[in-house]
Amino acid sequence: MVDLYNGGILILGTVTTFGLYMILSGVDSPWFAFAEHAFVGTAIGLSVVVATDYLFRTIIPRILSDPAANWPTIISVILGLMMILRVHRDTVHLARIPITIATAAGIAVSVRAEIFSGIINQIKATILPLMGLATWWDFVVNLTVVLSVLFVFTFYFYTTEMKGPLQQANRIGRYILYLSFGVLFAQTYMGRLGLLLGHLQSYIQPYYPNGAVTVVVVVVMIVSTWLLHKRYPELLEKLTPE
Amino acid sequence: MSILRRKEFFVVLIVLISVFLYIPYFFEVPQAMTNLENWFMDTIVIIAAFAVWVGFITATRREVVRIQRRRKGWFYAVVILVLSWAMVVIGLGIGKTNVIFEFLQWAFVIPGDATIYAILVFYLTSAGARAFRVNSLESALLTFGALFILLKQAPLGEVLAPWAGPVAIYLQDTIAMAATRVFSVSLAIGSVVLAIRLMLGQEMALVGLVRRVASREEE
Amino acid sequence: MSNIFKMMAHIDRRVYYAAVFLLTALLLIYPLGLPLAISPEVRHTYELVDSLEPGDLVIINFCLSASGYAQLQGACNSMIDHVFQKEGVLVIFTATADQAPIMLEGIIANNGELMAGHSDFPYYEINGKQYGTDYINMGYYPGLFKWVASLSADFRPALGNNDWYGNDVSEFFDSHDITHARDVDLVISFDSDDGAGDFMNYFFLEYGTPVVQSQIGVMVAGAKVQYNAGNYAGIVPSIRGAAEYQFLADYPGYALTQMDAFSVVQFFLILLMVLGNVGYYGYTRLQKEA
Amino acid sequence: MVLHISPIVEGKLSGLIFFLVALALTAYYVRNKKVPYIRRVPAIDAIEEGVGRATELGKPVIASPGMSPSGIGASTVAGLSILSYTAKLCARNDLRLLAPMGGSAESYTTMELARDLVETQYKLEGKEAAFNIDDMPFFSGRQFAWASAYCGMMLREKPATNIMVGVQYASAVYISEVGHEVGAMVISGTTYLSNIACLAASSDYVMIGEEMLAAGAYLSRDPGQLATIRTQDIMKMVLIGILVLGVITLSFANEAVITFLSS
Repeated sequence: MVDLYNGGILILGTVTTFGLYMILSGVDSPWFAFAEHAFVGTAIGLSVVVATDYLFRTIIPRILSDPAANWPTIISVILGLMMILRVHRDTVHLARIPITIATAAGIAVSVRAEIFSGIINQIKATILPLMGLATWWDFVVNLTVVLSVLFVFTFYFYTTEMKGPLQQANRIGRYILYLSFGVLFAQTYMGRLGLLLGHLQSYIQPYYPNGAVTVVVVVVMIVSTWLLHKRYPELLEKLTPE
Repeated sequence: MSILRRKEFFVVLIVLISVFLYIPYFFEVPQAMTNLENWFMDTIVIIAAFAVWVGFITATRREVVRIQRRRKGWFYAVVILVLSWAMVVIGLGIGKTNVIFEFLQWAFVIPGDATIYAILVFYLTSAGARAFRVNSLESALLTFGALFILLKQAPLGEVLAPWAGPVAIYLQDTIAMAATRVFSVSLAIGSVVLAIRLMLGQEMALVGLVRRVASREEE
Repeated sequence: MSNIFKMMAHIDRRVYYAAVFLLTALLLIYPLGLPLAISPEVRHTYELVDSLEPGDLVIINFCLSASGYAQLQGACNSMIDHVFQKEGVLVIFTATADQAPIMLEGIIANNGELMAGHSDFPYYEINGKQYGTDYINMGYYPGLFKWVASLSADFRPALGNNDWYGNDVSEFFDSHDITHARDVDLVISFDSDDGAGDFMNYFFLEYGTPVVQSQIGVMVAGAKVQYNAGNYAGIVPSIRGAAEYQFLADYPGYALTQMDAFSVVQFFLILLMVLGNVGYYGYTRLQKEA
Repeated sequence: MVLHISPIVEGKLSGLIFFLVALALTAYYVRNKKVPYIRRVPAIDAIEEGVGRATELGKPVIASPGMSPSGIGASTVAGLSILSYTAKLCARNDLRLLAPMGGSAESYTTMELARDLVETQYKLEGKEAAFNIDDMPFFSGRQFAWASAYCGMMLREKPATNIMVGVQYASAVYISEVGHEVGAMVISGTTYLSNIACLAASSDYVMIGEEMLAAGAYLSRDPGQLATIRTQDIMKMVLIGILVLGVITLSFANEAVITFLSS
């Protein structure tokens, strides 16, 4: 028999999974509300535990090991605590300091590396030779990349009047963008489909007991929702969140 | 402590932080400055860890209000409160490898997250069926771009339509890659300019300061 | 005749949803076993991992939530199993997504067995590698790119001395003389958020450390740009890449069995595109002209 | 062969020059306050049309500055500017503005800012009483818990317009499709490239990547921000110049530009 721990996970997991899938039907159901709120609740708790655990596991031991040498980390913890002052109306302005540090330092740290990975290396990789190439296909590929980059770039000018050749280039850039959207849509579809397959697999295989339990739970959910809609509409009304 | 309410204090703070983070990155600097840079990077990680509690406290406050006022479906608020506090009490109190803590993750968090991500293939199917109407040059390009990639991606496609492969690779590795590249380059330029404007004290809205302080003085 | 076109142009959304559900469920239970071609990027990544030498230090980072894991399960298991087959290679597991630690435990339990005299995590042995001597699991760190930046600048303090279970693992670092970010020889990141991008910014650009990313479908286009520019040493794109890597590493299960459903449902979308257009030209345009 | 000038870290010279050029341009524009011409992004008209539609139908507007997974980045700032502008329009037309906050562990800071900015807009329109913080609830730090609560809110409130601009990943299409289901006009904008293709198919208006940053600046009408867009355009011209020069020289087997970019 399926033991309580895995059985519980299978049943509650099925309730959460198919409860949330009920949004597809467009029919409001208490199962969706329960699944949504159970997911939101546990998710909040997990984020808090995992972040706080980092503090106790890495930061507090570092301070305790040698408080004198690690006084800067103590200041960091004080700044972190000040963040929580945001919760109360009249200590809000004190929370402004950690918010400012987090914002300014966060942007500086990310931007200074992006100059290289996002701009310099990308332009360097687009500088491709158009002569002295091994095959004509290399020439076609290099030419397409260079021209596509130049045309799409014209699509990203916001302070120049779009007249004459710039307007033609802008239109070609727009067509290239739409072609790329088609390619990106298909890639995204591939990804999402992989998710559905991966997730459903754990509830369908092996057929017994997983598939069987899943089918039973889903039938119970559908029948109960149908009953609520048909026989007890006022109970359904009470069960749907505001 | 009225200085904490003045905008200039934060402008100076931002300029100092930016300078102390850009210079050590581009120039060889004495060890003291590198230590300060490392401290800033450590601090923003610690602040991020504490910021989680702000959300947790406000979420708890909101659910308690929902229960006190007996708003419709208030018992769902009880579900959120019970589960989030159970996770925190068990997770921090007993330990994050505790059986109940892991049970709640496997039962609610993981199926919830996986389901909603997976649900998108249904929405993409309906959006795709709706969007791929060939009624203009743009929608034709959109449709054929998607068609070739779908044929190449699916192993069945390689069997039934081998001709789609090379065309798809050409579209994917030259045109789509070029458009993606320009897209991320112009985005990176936007971020660089924003960071510089912040350093020059021009983006005070980032810390929600500008009008708020002004309007408070009017009161 | 025209109402057939009308029907084709206005199929109720829920018909699509039901069809996708049925196709997926059936083909997962009864896979057809269609052939699979290997793309050059995945082969190159496989060879890169295969070229690991004794003494190399690999960071395996999980920036992956449950939904991403459902898609990259094949890649996670086959790539980790492959790295752990490499003689003398050291591994540090880290996570920058808060859901990842519990799934990493699932992968370790799936690919390893409990070490002698131990009854619980983290003491698992995978392909002969022992916990604490050959590999350690440092668990979750908040802050995304901010933590990766501090890891690159100040390696040991950013990691701390306690692993995810609170054991002091400083002995692992000291015995293998791991002190600076330069000691890392390869970073593999399983991403549903851009973990590898952070490691590229702060490990590849700083020290030239090769970074490999296995990413979900949405991120494939962006990853190809970085791979083409040489910023990523290798990529394993989405479920298709996972199936290919599994095939190369002849690792059974997961992505390979999902390939048939993967094929047929994509053909279903192509069918919808055709039906939609036939319906459109047969009915809606006539409607407009009439 | 790579140029290396002593105090500058090796391999960082080209990036430093790029950074200094950007700094000089930005400082120049900040000082002399000349407001450059800026092209109007169609999606901004859509926001006004969307709020107008909500006024006619007497239904609320739902808007979000995205999930801000890495705190206040460029896209979140644009998302907040657009949320601010939407709040101003809603306050002016006495419309209820719903703004579901959350979506990532880092979105707590954004939540504070968003509430600040929206409250300030209601104050500036003299309608402080109309601001209701409960309409800006926090739906957890998880993308999909937030997304499903966002959709639950739309299913219940049936908004006329859904304006979702900022950093958002896979959940964007989910919210956009549910928006369609409740009959809302969907205006979206993201810098997450692969999502734009899906949003282009699924929503009525989509701001393509950096267009959103331009929209944020355009809406704020702030000379400094408009100068920013001008600075970015000039830097793109510089990059195009380097690119064309590089391709020409490399075609004649001269690697000067590549060497410069690698130093």
